[in-house]
Amino acid sequence: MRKALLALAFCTALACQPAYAQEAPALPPAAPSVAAPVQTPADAYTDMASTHFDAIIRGVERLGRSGEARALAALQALEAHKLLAGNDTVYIRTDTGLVDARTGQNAPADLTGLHPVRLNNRVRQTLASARAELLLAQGTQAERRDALAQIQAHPDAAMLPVLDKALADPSNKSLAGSLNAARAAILLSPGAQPVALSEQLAAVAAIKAQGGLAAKSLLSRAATLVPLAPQTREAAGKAVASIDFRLKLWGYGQDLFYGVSLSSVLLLSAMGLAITFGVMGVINMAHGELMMVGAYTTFMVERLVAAYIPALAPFSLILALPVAFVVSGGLGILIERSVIRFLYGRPLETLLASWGVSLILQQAIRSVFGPTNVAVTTPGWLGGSFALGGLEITTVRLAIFLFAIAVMAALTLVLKRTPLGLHMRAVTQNRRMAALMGIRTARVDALTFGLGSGIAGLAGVAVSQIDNVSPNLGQGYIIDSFLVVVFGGVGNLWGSLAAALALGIGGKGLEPLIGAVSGKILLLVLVILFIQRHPRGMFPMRGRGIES
Amino acid sequence: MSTDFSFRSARWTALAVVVLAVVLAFASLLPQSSALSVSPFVVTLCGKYLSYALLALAVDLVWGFAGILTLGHAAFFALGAYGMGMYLTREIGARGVYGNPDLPDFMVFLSWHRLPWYWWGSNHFAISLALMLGVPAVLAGLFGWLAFRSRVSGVYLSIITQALTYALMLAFFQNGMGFGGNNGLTGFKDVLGFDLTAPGTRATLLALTGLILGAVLMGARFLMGGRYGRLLVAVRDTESRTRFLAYRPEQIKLLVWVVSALIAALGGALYVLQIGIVNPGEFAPANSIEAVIWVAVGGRGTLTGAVIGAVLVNLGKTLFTAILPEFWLYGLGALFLATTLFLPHGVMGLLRHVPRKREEEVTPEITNPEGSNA
Amino acid sequence: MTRPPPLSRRAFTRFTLAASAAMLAGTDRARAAAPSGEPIRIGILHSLSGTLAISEATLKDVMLMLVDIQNRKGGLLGRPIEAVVVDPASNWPLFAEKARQLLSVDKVASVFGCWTSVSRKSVLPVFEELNGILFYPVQYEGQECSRNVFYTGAAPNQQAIPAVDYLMSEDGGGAKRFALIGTDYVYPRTTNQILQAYLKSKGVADADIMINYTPFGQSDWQTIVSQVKAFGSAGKKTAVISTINGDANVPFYKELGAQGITATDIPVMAFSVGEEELAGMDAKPLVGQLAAWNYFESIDTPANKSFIADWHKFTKNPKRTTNDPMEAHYIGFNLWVQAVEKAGTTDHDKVIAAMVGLRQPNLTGGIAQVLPNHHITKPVYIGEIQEDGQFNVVWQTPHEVPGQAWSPYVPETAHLTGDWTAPVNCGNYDTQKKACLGSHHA
Amino acid sequence: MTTDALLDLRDVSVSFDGFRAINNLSLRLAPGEMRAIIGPNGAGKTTMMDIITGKTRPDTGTVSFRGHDLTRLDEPAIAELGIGRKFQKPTVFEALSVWDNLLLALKGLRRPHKLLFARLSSSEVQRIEALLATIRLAPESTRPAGGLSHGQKQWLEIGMLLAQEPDLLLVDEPVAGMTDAETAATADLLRDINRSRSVVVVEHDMDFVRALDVTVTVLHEGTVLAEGDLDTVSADPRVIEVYLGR
Repeated sequence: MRKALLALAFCTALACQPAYAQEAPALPPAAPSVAAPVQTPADAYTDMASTHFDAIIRGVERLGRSGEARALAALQALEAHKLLAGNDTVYIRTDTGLVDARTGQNAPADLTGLHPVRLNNRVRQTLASARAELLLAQGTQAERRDALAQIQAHPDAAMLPVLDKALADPSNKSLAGSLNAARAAILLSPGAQPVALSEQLAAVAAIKAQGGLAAKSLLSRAATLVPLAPQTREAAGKAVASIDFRLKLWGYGQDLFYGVSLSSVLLLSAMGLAITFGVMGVINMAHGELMMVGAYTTFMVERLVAAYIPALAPFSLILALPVAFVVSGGLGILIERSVIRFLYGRPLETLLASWGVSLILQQAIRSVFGPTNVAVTTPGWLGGSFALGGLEITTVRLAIFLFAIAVMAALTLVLKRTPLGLHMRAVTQNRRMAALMGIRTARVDALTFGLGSGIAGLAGVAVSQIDNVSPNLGQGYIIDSFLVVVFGGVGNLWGSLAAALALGIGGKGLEPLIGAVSGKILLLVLVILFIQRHPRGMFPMRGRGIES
Repeated sequence: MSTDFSFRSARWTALAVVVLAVVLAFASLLPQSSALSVSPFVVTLCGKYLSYALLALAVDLVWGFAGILTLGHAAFFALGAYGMGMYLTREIGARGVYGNPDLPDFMVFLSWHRLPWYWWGSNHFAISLALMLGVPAVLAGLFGWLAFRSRVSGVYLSIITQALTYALMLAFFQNGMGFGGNNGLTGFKDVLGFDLTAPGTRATLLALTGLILGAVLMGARFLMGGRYGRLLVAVRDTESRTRFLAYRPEQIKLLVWVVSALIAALGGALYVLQIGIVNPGEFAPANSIEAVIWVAVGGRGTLTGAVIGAVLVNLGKTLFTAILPEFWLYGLGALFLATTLFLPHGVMGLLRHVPRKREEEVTPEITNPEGSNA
Repeated sequence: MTRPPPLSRRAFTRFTLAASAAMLAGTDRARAAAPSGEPIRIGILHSLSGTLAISEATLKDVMLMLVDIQNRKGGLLGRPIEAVVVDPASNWPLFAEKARQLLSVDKVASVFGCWTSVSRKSVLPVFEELNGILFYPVQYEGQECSRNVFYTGAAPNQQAIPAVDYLMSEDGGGAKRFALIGTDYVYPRTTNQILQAYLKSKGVADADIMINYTPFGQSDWQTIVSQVKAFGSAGKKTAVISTINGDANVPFYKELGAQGITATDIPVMAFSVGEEELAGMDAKPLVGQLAAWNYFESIDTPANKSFIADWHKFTKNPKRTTNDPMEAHYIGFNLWVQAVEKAGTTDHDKVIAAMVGLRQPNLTGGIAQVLPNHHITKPVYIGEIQEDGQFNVVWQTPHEVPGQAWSPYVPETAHLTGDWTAPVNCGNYDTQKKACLGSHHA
Repeated sequence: MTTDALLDLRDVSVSFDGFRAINNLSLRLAPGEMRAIIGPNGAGKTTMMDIITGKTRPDTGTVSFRGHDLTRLDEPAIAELGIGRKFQKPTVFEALSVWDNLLLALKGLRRPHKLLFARLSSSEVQRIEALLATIRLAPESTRPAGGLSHGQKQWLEIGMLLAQEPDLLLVDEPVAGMTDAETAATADLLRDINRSRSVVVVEHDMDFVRALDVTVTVLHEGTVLAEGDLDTVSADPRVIEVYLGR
């Protein structure tokens, strides 16, 4: 809170207040602006104690230049929000107390009058560069490599001597490639002293060889930088075109990945429906809400794990899977026993009744958890992305794709290899005969519905990682899921898979061409037309009993 | 399930609707101090219920008689509403916020300079009327022809009707479509030169809606009570059998489908006149599903039931959302469950137990006035 | 008008209040100061169900709290204030219907409500017809100036334009390229149109502006985020200005995180993401992303502190966040109270006339003054998202910014002003033609 | 080709998922003829009717009726040509009254827009009343057809068949579930009908077939096994083998 108070009191003396006073008479100023006194500070640490971003940045830069080990400690503390300012100096907060960052001495643990050093994006940027500069000299091999990546991503002409020094250092032999790349990036950046043409061209070639968006960005800028030689600019322009071409080719692969990942989500959300609708003929409009329940279960599990077994927190998502399956499945069995079983053979009535169930579930969640979203965290091991050639694979999407495949495989196994699956198929094909053979059809119905609902719960866990967890979650998936099942052919898991792929890849393929909305509309129209030509979907189930 | 084709209740319902609408309309014109005065709020509400009743009737024709569970009828309702809305928007003329006589406000502030071609004719009431009924009818015709011809039925049909209205909703949400995007069309001033906010106009519109509903109800009774209605039931229950009697069920269903779309569009047009706003939310699949439950609550295949259901459920919604807002969805959900589980024939099913005895005496069609026509 | 309401209706409204209060707190709250006399009714028109409940339900609660506080202070004109809560259920026509009910059946003195532009647009004709008063607490696209509405949220010049100024400043990263990403509805469309004109006036080329619209509830952002990334690789500092609405924000930010875009690479400035929305997200990957508002919960002033404390006490939940539209209601309600006291009556015409020029201190400092165009003056803050889901204010306008109803950056409205004081008395006065356009006369 | 046959099936084959339901079947029916078809279960009797009425399309072979190629026509078109069908399981409109069932079956209006405003004519009333008398359901005319007994439904369906006034009647197991008296009456009725129309009867009940006293075709595994009068056919050792098993 103190931080915020200072934030308020602080007022940048930025000269941008032109357009705000047009309609109304002049008004008295807001909070009195405390103009920070512009004084020549004694050193970097005093700078950082300022409330002025300009001063803080200056301080950070100075620390980076200093090359001191203590400076690195201070910067790392700043990054971790552990740097406090006051009395014209900064302190590092440790577990035991305060350490004066300038001296490294323990300081009296009196927190009054101290405030965390302010951060904004500009400070963070400078901080990253300064840290890289220090690490390049002091860090381990891995740290140095990261530092070079950082320097290359944000090339700064002032860094050139540091790099040259590092290049001369024999311990950096293995980093020569990264060092040269970073150096090349700096040579092509604004503010760099022009070097010999051949060196410039070599830099362009080095960056071009790296490819990718970052290289493109760097070269695009170089192509317009006047201090560079005209030949260099021309080469940079050509390099951009060449990278663009490669990016475009990879772009198709990328779209395919997006399509497949969207398909996985569609498949996950449709698979449970393929069971309840495809196998049992129940039009379960509450399917989306069962997904929602799965997602809320994830939220609850995460909360509980964080509260009682914090050590397992990164794996709460995995713990949530069986729990969500059981909760949604159990709820499904409850719905089947209390509502659906009275409506067998009347699919359209199940539609209306389950719609009623969905409304009640939505409102129940709203009553219990409130109408707003709840926050489900993405564990660290699922965050971020990695490059695969020119493709950028986001980990969470890849995980959902694999998960969808796993669920599909497991479901196929259950249907084909277990007694439940056998009974399910028997009941689907001839209920009376199955009953006569001693299969407890009522139990099979309940379990089948529970299985479909449990899969919805699993889909909910997956969806919680990429989408809102809110009472409206289910509504966003129900129409698409039904389309997948109907488009693919009712009662056919492989059909659902094909339909999910067609809709997902089709949608993502159309999106760059005609936009997301038009793409979706076009797909819907195509599906409508397709179903009118093939009323039973892509892979219709054949047999005598199926005909109405 | 046997169907009573005399629809005696429909006559009384039609009469009741007309009388009620006209009486309310007159009462709303009484001075506020009068004990019998009806507030404009009630007039608008009633107008809304009756417009919804038209939608319900449209759903009942296809669901109750032809067995097509439509989850997309709100699309036709909304298209009719948009047709009327476009006309009303043009009627605003230069009285909009920007004073632009040619372009609706929403086009002005999105810096459009010309009216899109599909707004052509929307400034003439007659052309608009033709469009607001014609467009939904043509769409229904096209959709129905494709669907029924290839014998799409049951759940499959339900799902694609839902996809249809969903696609339309997405399309109308786009600002680029030129229908006002998410905001839709609103801020109407008058219709055919009559001020929409004037009590007289409101009263007239309510009475008109009542009359139209009554007329449509009687028309539906005439059609469904005759041979066509019986044939629809035959198609609904045993479609394949009718083919061997040389009927073409796809044509028979297509006809009722288009008629039903027309009725829904009519309801939409009257709705906009009284509610004063139309936006893409009207296409929402949930709306269509709600319309189905109105019919289910009233009793499907009874005509009267559709009207009763629409009015009852919406009255309930009005009261509930005012008294116990948090519980409205529970109530609506429970209504869906209770109706499907315990009231398969709806309110009309409950009522029908009473005059059971008299029913036996009626010999359908032989004693019908139709028979004596010959 | 002076006819006493029938008993049933009074019972009905009292039931309404009791029911909603009871539902909120579990107990029937007794009015402490017990002002006596015929209660003054106000309407609360916020969705409690449907897709918008996510944002609006909170505003209903804050209004109930404000009414409660005012009643404890002795009510208004010596009479208690009674809140009539209705649920328009996120359904636009229902907004109009409920507005009509509040005005013509419950005869409320004023209405606090609406969220999206379309909900306001749908009730506008009702308020103008029945001469009601609406306090609209949400930032919006402007281009409207009704006599019957007081716009206590931000107009585009009180949020969007300062936000762009910040992004172009050195602290903001000196952005030269802008991706305007929004949900396809009128607020983003209009805001982006204004911003586009503004950016061009600042020398930004067409090629450096990317505009993209997505439908409501967009959940798959892979393609668009990758497009933004590609757009950002042209060698110029790139920023995203997001007018993405509601639910679509969560998957958008999750995708940003998944594709590794951080605030230092491509900052995202959002106009619809506040504390309430952040409470439903994992904020860690979002640190440093920006939002522009006229209020942040983290701003430490005595008034804000006590407001937050009241809120926690009222909701019995020490974690409930406060946000910008809540402050707007706080300001609007207090301005209305002042106006009624000044006018000595709840008569709509007199209260509307009394409103202009009233001043109410903001929770975060400074003064909100009602302008002749029925907008108010507001300070503008830029906040960076912190790990705890709160905002760290990194920039603020030196003065309060007066709200502009009509944007000077849109050619069609550049010459329009709104002034509901004599002698102009017109919401859309054309300064070139020296005439009031359309039919929005008093 | 021969034009004297009313119905002519030549080398018709159809298979479902590899199962040959009809295998090179040829069958000719002279105008005014009544033919009885017998055969064990799965012999292809019902499939043959499906082919004639357009429900199933043959894979190969030709089907002609009065020179019209039936394989190109759908069910309503074939029905309009004058082929009526009674199903094995009596199929009537259960929600409608007996009267309404007959009304819908009456030859005449079929176009939907004409049906919309169709009024009952006095000639239609007479025809329905005559039919009711024929099928002995006059007292039941206002009852929903769903409430009739099995035998009554059979009769109603025959009545509906007659109402269509077809030239050829395909009658699938008309006496299943009937009492002996009813069976005899049905046989009389069919013989009566045969005076003006051609009839194909599929039946298991040998007494009934004997009572009809017409040419019998024996189907087995989708092909004609034997043809002739009942006594000749039942003496055929192949038929005996098929019926009694090996």
